Amino acid sequence: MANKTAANEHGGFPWKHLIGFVLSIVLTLFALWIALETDLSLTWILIIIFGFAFLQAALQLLMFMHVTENSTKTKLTGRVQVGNILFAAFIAIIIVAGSVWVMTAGHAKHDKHDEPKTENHGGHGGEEKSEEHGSHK
Amino acid sequence: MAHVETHDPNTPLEYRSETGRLNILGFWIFLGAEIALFATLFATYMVLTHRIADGPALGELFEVKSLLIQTFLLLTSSFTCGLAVHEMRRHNVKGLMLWMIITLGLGLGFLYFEIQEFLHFIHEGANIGTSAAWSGFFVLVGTHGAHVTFGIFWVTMVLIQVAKRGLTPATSAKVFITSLYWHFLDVVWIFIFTAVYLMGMVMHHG
Amino acid sequence: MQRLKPFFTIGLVMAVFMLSGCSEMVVLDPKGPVGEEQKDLIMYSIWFMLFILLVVYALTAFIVYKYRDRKNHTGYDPDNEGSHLLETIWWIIPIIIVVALSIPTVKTIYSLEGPPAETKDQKPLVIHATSVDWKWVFTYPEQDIETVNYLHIPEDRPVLFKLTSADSMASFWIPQLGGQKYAMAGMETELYLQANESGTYKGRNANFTGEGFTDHTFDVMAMSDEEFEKWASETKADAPKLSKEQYDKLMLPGHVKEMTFSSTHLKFVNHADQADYALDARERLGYKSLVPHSKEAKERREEEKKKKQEEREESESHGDSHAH
Amino acid sequence: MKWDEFFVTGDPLIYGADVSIVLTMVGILFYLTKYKKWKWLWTEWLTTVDHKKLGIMYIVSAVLMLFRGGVDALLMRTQLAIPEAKFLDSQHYNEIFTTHGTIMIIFMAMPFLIGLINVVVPLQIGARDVAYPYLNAVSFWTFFIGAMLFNISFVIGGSPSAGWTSYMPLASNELSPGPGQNYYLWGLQIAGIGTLLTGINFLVTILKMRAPGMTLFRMPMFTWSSLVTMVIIIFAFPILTVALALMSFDRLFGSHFFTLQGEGMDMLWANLFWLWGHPEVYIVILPAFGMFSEIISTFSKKTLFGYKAMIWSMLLIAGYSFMVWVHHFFTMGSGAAVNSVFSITTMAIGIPTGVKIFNWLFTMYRGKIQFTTPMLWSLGFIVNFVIGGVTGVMLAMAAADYQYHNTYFLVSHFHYVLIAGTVFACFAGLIYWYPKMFGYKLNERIGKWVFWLFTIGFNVCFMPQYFLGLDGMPRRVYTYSEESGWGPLNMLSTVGGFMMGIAFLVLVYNMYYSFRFAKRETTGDAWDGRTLEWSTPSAMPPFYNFAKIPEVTGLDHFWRQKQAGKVEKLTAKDIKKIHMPSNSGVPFIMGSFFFILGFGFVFGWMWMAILGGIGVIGTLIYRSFEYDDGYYVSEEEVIETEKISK
Repeated sequence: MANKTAANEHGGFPWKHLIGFVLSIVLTLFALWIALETDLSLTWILIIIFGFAFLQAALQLLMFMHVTENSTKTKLTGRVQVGNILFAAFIAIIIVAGSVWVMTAGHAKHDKHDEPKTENHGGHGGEEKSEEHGSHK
Repeated sequence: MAHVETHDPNTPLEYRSETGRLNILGFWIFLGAEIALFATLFATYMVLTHRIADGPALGELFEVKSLLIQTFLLLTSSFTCGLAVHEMRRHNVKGLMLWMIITLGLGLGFLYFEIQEFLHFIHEGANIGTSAAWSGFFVLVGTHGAHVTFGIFWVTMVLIQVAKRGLTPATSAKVFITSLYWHFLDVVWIFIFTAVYLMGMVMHHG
Repeated sequence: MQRLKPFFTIGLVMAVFMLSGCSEMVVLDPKGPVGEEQKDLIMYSIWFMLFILLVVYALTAFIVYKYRDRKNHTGYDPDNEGSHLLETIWWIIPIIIVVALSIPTVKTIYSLEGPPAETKDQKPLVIHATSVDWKWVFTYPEQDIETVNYLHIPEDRPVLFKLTSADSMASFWIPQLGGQKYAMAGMETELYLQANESGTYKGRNANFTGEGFTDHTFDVMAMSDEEFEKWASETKADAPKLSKEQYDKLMLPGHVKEMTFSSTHLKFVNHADQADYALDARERLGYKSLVPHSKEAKERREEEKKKKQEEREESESHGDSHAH
Repeated sequence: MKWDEFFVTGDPLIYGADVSIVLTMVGILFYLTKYKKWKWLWTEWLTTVDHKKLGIMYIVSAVLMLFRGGVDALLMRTQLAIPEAKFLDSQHYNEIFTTHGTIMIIFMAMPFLIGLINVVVPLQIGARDVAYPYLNAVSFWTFFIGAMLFNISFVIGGSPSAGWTSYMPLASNELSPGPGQNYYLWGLQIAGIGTLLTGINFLVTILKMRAPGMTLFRMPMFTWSSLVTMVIIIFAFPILTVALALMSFDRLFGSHFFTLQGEGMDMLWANLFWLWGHPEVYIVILPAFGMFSEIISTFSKKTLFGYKAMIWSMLLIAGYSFMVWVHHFFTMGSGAAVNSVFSITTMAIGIPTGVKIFNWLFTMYRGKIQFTTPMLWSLGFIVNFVIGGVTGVMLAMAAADYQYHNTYFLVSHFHYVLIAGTVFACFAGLIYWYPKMFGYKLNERIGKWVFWLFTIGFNVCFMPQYFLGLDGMPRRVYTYSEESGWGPLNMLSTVGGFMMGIAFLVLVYNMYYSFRFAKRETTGDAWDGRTLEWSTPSAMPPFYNFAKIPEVTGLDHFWRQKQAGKVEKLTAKDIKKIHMPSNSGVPFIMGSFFFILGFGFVFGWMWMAILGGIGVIGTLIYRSFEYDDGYYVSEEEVIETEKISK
């Protein structure tokens, strides 16, 4: 099992690279088409384009970077490399999704930036009584 | 520090020295840290993306043409970089050099168009100090661009070493590590492509 | 064991301290339903925690005493390396405790988001509390009045505080009425509090905001509904209007005395919409922020100190100025 | 920039510090010159890549920082001892608590632990060095330079005063102008690079450099805890790097991430800071757990109870550590759903931690407990840390936290965790491995005095603070009024603080005393230990650690060998030549360039920053072109060192 992927790379035509390359171009264009040319709902567009992004990232890792490649007799190294990337992806999702959730949830109804800026709290009382009062003192 | 040399002819050169093996594994771990780094930048960008103050909206200024040019340049450079390593594993120094130089060229091209785009945005009144959203954009995309710049210098340094010393376990490990770095930049770009540009345009038009 | 004795003695002394001190500590002496609810949760958790401490300490004392290295030592078993039964037990017990603590916690969290249950059907009094370095501006939009550094609230009626800040992140806290919440520029957070007893309570900013943080405090006076209405209408009639110039001056970092106005700042600005208002105001007034160790900054600090001293002397000679 | 803004003036305390710094420098220079120690300093220490020496340098720096941070603490306690005290003014107090917090976490706790990890882990796994010895030196020098950059702030330019959490917009240009906050940003940034590199270095070391036979589940618990810590470092520190960089951009280049203008979001700083900050807490506590596991097992003469449960609980804690950060700002108004989720995840961390406590207790069960000083510290840890743990659960209950937040209740809680956990572990580990580092034990009798003085002082200092918190005393106030009624408990707390200060001095005296009078160890096994670091024949391992790499057959291999009476004797035919990495002065030089870079940024002198940056890149390029494969230690030299007769 050791060095298997590495050994296969030695001769011949780089099929893996070519397939990876073609797929990545197809995925890119397809994501662009989904995003700009279709009438899907925003949620679906986001799900699909991010799905493609993760797929493409996986392609790069497997086809170009040989993430599973073992260098020693034990399989530990390959596992460490894959585990490391998976854990990193997990942390990345926590950081991004967590931050967005925490920074918007609950705040959403209070965050003035997301509201139209026409009036401020006119409903509560008589502060719209005009500016003149301000200049009295 | 154990110093075990492996002489199995099936083992690629870069894995033959203990130092090479350790460095490659260490670099993979470093890429894990880089993922956390970019994730933080993405989180920042995503949180701030609507906070445009008096400046233009992000999606308003994005252009498909410039985006596609940059994306294809970088995607292709990742492919050619893979071919370079493929050639290295066939002990073809010339092929390695050729494909790597093409990679560098594509990388420079990417940088050229990215800088053009930045200048365009600045011309349109969007710079790092325009609003929180643009700060997030410039620092996220700029950090990626800085990585590409660093990568170009780094690959050049390593190629000089290959030219001077030929392919040895030491130099080939360096080439392999720079290739990992280069592919990784492409991975990051995929997410910038999706989360910044596509999302920005969808949000703006849709 | 002998060696550990002083240790346990100290623990005991501390525990006595704690039990005797309970009734006097402000957080455990709430004057309204919100603080009451939090106190109940705190006491519930304290009993749990004391029980855990007791178990761990008893077990520690027993094991350390029994298996100390001595002559005639018995029961030594160097290869005793685990027990599935025991380990399962102490995985499960903490889980049960966490569940037992989570349920009331989550319930209280949700309940604190709204007005207290007992006065749910009353219309809450809305007060905007705005923090500016280092003072509090309170706005009563319905009464159309504004106070600085003190609050009047009716008792037995929920008060909805809308919190925001003109500059640094502050935390609005009246310990005897309930827990705190942050007040942040460009943002509006909401906090329900209620007083069930009339009296004067201490309120303050609990989140560090720089040099004047320590004195970033205010007084809360809870009174009957009639008294409150009377105060509000008198204030509306007698107090001066708040001008923009005067409000801008409030934006300068520093302390001010208590103030009262018969109009509100909401007609110039709501800091929840306009986070940079205070900075602009400072610029308009030519205020410069100084490097803390520069000569100018030291001079400014000296002046502040002198001013504060003078004010203190003045208030001492005029008696207490709590005559609102 | 005017001179009165460059040199901090006008305060007798600062003048005193100026004088003592100059005198110390002159004294050191004089000593080095007079005794011709310059070459020794350069070849033995400044250029070393030996993990043991780097570890010792980490620990020495950490003890110095403990002194600095401790003085800060005592200044604060003095000011707070009585109501309305005039000892420090507000600005000065703010600077002191900011530097106290930052130094204790970043420049004391972490380097102390990393120092011990440096010394011990390669020995515990039977390795001759770490995976990247050169990088290890870079790590040390970037940490050291970061620490020095941060520390000079109080005499040049003024210290940061926005708290160690540096919440925006308080820490922005408008509200905290001047170099102070920049020192915070760049000191941490530069030291952070070193920490990240350490993380990668030791992760690879532990995964790839273990002696044959030492599978993952045969690793000593301290090594395991280091492994888990490194994983947390690798994923947490980049977050800090970014957060600091963004704030630097806000301050230097006018971006609007966390500012009041441009719709920046101050909450986001808190969010990013704690996304790093919470894992950071576990970075400084997990190695402590590992040390206590080793020490309790050694002095109970018993295998660790529930070895696998210990490991799984650590892995669980590592995973959880990234999922609880919001409990640092429950009061930010993120809504009931967010607060509930993070309340529960936070409390859930208590589960694996509780499991560990019981496992330690049952390691002593049926043991033969010896009350050595390291063991006393470990017992003290269990008793005191539990208090910090249960109050932590109380703080995790968001609805109640609204009342504890920003008060002395919180202050007391995290000191119970960080002192009873981390600091106790640092002392325990230092004493335990002292003979490995210096060849003799610290005096046990004085050591016990230190323990009792410190532990009692610690409780006297911090227990009252729980009650102060419940009585509404907020943290970070520089004084309080007479009528608040906080006077007596504060006075008590101050007394406790000074007891801890005295205990520290006695500890330092103990180092001196033991250096002069302690009996030198003749074997490598000072405490009848269980793990490989005790198996070296000489008290202090030679620079190559093991003449022959041991082969491991199980957990506590060395202990089992001793029990079976089968400790292998080294013979001349076991000896082969040993490959070792060469020393290098480049890391030190790189560190110096980092200093120039950081100093330039602190004062906004771009030419200087660019100069430093070019220097750093120059050293990187130099290193890239340098093909140094190290050197071989000849068999003769090894035989000579090991004193084996042929």
